[in-house]
Amino acid sequence: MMTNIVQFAYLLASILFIFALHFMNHPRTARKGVMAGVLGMTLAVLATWAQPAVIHHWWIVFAILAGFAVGYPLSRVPLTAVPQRTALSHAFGGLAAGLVGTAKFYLWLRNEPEMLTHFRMIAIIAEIILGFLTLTGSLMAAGKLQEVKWIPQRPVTYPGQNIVNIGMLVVAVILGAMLIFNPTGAAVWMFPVIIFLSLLFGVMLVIPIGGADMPTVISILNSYAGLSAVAMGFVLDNKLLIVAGALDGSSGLILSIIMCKAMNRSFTNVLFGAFGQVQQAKAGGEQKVYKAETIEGAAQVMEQAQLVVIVPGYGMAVAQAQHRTRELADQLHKRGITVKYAIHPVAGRMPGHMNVLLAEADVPYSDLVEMDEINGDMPQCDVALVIGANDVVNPAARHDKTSPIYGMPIIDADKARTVFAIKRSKNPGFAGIDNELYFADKTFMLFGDAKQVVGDLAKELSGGSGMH
Amino acid sequence: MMTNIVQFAYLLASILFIFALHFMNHPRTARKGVMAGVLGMTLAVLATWAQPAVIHHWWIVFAILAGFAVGYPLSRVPLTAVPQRTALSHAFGGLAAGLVGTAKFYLWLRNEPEMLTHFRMIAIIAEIILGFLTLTGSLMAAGKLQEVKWIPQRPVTYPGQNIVNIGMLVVAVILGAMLIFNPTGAAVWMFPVIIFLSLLFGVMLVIPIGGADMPTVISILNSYAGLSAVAMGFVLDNKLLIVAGALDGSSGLILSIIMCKAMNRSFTNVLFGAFGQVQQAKAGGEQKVYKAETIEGAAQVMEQAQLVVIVPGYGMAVAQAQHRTRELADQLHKRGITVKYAIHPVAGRMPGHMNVLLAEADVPYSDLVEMDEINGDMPQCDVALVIGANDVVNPAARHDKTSPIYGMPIIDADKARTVFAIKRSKNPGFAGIDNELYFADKTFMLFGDAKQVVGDLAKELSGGSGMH
Amino acid sequence: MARRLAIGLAVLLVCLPFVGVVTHAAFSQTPVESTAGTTAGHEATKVDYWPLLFVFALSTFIGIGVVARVSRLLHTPLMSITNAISAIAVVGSILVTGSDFPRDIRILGAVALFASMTNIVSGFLITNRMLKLFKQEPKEAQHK
Amino acid sequence: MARRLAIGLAVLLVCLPFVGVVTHAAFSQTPVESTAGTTAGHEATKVDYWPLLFVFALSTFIGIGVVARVSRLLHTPLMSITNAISAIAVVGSILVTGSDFPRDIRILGAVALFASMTNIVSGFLITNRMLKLFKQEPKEAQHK
Ligand SMILES: NC(=O)c1ccc[n+]([C@@H]2O[C@H](COP(=O)([O-])OP(=O)(O)OC[C@H]3O[C@@H](n4cnc5c(N)ncnc54)[C@H](OP(=O)(O)O)[C@@H]3O)[C@@H](O)[C@H]2O)c1
Ligand SMILES: NC(=O)c1ccc[n+]([C@@H]2O[C@H](COP(=O)([O-])OP(=O)(O)OC[C@H]3O[C@@H](n4cnc5c(N)ncnc54)[C@H](OP(=O)(O)O)[C@@H]3O)[C@@H](O)[C@H]2O)c1
Repeated sequence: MMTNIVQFAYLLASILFIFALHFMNHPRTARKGVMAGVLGMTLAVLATWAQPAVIHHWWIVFAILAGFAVGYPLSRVPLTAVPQRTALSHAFGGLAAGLVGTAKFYLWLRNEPEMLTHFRMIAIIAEIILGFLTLTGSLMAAGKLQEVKWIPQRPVTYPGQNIVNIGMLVVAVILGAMLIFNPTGAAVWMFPVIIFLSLLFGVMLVIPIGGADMPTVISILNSYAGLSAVAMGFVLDNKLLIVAGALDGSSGLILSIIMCKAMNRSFTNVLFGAFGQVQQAKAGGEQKVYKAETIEGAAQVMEQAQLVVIVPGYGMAVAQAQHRTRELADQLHKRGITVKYAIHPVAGRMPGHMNVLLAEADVPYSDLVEMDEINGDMPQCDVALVIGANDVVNPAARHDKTSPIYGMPIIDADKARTVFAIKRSKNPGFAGIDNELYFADKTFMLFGDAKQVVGDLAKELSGGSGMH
Repeated sequence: MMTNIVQFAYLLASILFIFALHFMNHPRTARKGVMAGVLGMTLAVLATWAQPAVIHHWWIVFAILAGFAVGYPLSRVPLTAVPQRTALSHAFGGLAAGLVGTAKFYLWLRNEPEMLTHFRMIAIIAEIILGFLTLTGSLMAAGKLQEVKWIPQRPVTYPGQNIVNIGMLVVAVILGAMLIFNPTGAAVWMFPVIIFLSLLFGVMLVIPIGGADMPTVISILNSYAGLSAVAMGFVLDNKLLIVAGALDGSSGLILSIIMCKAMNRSFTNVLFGAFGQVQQAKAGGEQKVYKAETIEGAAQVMEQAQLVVIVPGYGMAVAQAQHRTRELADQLHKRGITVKYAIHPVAGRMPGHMNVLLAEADVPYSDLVEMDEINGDMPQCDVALVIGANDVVNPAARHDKTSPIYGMPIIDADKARTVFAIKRSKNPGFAGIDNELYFADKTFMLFGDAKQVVGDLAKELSGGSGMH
Repeated sequence: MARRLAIGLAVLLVCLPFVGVVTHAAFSQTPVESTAGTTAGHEATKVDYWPLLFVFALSTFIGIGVVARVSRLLHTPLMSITNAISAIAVVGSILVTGSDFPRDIRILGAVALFASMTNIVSGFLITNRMLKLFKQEPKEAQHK
Repeated sequence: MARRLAIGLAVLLVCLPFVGVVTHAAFSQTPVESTAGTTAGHEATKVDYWPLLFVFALSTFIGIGVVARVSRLLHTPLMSITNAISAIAVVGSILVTGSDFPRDIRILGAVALFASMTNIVSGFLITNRMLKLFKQEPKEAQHK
């Protein structure tokens, strides 16, 4: 009876989770998706809790309250910190999976070793390896995104690195394999070793990867977290865990594929490419000259325009300039100028990053145009205003075979009649390469912090009456 | 060991079936789909056959050979007979499911009655009811589509029909319910009764439905056949059966929904609407006059056209006029006239009917335009050539609230500058209603068999040099 | 709306078995024990039907998702290929026909096997035959 | 291509457990007997893992199908909602924390439960918060 009700609840929960993701296919229905997810999760928790086997209710209550206590603040972080938060919660996910796996293993080892069948052992090993490497890997990723002092942004590499890393994983897996075939024997000491190796591997895997590749890493870790949930499902013979885990796993996989496509790079290159080291060769190209422009000058040109395309990038996120950008657009609208936002799939530091920021600034999502669509209109575009974007508008991607970003689809800002580019310095973007767009005849630089510069532009257009 | 290999094969087969349907999303990949399907089916058969429990190999060999012997000819039927063939094979499918269910029931009843758990009984009852009603229902459908003498095309209705039909099903289900709770008791006699009722219900369900509604009925029966396979899966605890059955079930469901939408009718109306009875009221509308036109005249008008849209319908299928139609189009092409084919989702007698026929006549599928697309161009269309289509071009659907097809989206042939309509007589289409399009000023009738008329047109255009 | 009611009833009745399975499942007093049951050969008395219900639910979702994206051009071939696929009943038929069961049972099985085999053969062959017909002119082929 | 090789290896190694499950499954000598196993409470020694593998395969298909159709606009919220959903590990955690197990085991469970709960709460809340931001101007609203 009980079993059946529980199973029934789990079935419903699985279906609700599927709908949760399904509803995300349009902003209009997306919030229904959250409802479905919450409902499913509540069902799952209650059904599990209701099982007769569960008797220590206080423990559960306290753990849950603690979860709320930490979870709520984590949900209030500024939107610019969303990437870090996501990484952090993958770490939590990995931790949970790893711990449950460990607990189950020792529990069975002590009380009912006959439970440790080959199948369950395989599942447990998978669960802990994936779980713990996700834990440390995600923590590193979060650190790099948060730009914590003692975690280097730029890739840290040393000769034979890949060999060492792979080596570690190999050892872990071999030990695991040995454990599988006699879990209860003398080899039990291997279990903690495997855990340790997985933790270490997580760190080592992420260290050599540049800060701006973190989004890809995060989604890969996302699918690992999913897979570890699946493994837990195998361990506990629980179908709901398998369904939810698989959904999570595939979503992480697909997002990372989308990103790699948008950067025209392979998983290999992301994971082992040590991408984003400062290119020494290029650093010496200082003969090229930037043409700076004044706020007034830029404002005048814009007033004359009919179509202005704003190309936001990571810089807008860093500077939190999205609201000022919206104000600027309003000023232009007032003058009957059409303003569109060109959104590159990997602009910023996570997929959809720009969309969320601009949505926060009340830009209607119908004005957010995807790269492929907008590129068609760029030739008709009078002014392209590049706000803290760099790699995603670097024409080198189109023709310079030697460039590390060669082949990455870009927004054709260089096709516009005039280009204004806002950045603070002459430093390169995350790819660590110069951007010839900035040296083009039609391009004029507006040096300074994006928020400041955009604000001034808006003010200038509103005839000095804009707030700041 | 064996079990595991078998299960593994079943898993692969399930995945292959999913891909089989997935590949159907584009003509380019579709044939891969067939390959996947065949592969999956072969795997399933071999894996099952390989099981130690299977010992009477000759029986299997003979049955399979017999299957080939009948199946092969069935796959060579002319494409116009495809609807019947589909219906027929649903009948086979239902039969198989029903028989296996019956066999399992009696087997367990005799040898291991403890196997007849509530769960399995529910599944068995579902399997036989669905299986056997699919059998007779599909046979009736096939008969109506084949226009067999002694099966009335037009709906056969009598007062209280629906009540009687539903009644029968209710009784069957009630008996089933009773059996479920003591399968082995005195009530065993009910089992054959349930079979009988299901068979009867199948017939009764289809009798009151008009010939041209058969496609919808077929797809509904299609999903029943799928569901009965699912039920069999529950009985045999076989996941592959469940997956394949579910795929089949959902496909049938979706197709019938698409059709009902395209006819703007509800399942209710299709199943119980006794649609397509000759409307006495309208029959008296003889004052309206048809304007007939000669082949020569029509040919001349067409020569002047720039855009000719051909609207094929059931008539083209009946007359097998697709090849002549293609010839006609070729003649027009020669003169630099653009020819498009306007395909209504429910033109003909099954979904996609026209596409297959025209593809058979080597019309590239890029010329087959869906209703919604083509309607935009109709105003620019000089000549709309309606070949044996009627309801799907009946403007009444747009404005005449009283018309049985009111609200059904149609191809706006009446928006073209000139309309030529080919049909044999003044008889109505399947909906049994007059078509005001034929009486419009811009419309000229070309009476005669479609094949004949179209052929003559082609010949006329080719300057009498066309083959026939 | 007498009709609506009628159809409603009909649909409900057809789904009933499945509703039945679930509700029964959810409220049966009998604790569920399960079984390998994976070969029809040796089945224990009880089967843990929950995995089966999961599989059913999930594959229905897949089916709907996949079929909804099938090209309109190919709805006729779609019908015939699902036709062939639903002949998967062949699995059950083989087990009934081939196992060491009383003759009369096996005859039922043989007929079922014959019927399903017919569907498999004709279903796949005719689908393939129809699909062969769909061509695309070279020029179109480029800008695809 | 030393790198290709490296990654190939890495991927393989990560998938290995799953490969392992299947191959082991396919070739283990032990006849499979199964179990209710549906409550972690009383599990029999052996579990019939095939249903689980089916469920895994099917839901992966669903996942890929569904996620591939998520609007590009919403990729950030997507990440955070899958985040919350993957916190389903909460189920396992509750069972470990709440059951009558030795204290040390249950402490592990409690930590896991805390971690998953954090994800659930923050994941759903922040997703909702982000989605609230996406607005559509009335004029656009019409021709949608
Ligand atoms: N979004 C994703 O999912 C994702 C995933 C993986 C990788 N990536 C990578 O991330 C990069 C994103 O490209 P992107 O063009 O958006 O960013 P970017 O290439 O990293 O360039 C950011 C630019 O913004 C400027 N900037 C930084 N802070 C600023 C501030 N406060 N005010 C004004 N300007 C500021 C920087 O120049 P200054 O320092 O001179 O100001 C820099 O040129 C791509 O290379 C992409 O491959 C993204
Ligand atoms: N396709 C589907 O999946 C599907 C499903 C359910 C229902 N239906 C229904 O089927 C109907 C299909 O519409 P439709 O316009 O294609 O067909 P229709 O409305 O049935 O009309 C067919 C027309 O073709 C003419 N015709 C018949 N044989 C002919 C021949 N040998 N030569 C020339 N003309 C011939 C008939 O007139 P004469 O007798 O005077 O020649 C008739 O007017 C729709 O009402 C639709 O709702 C279709």
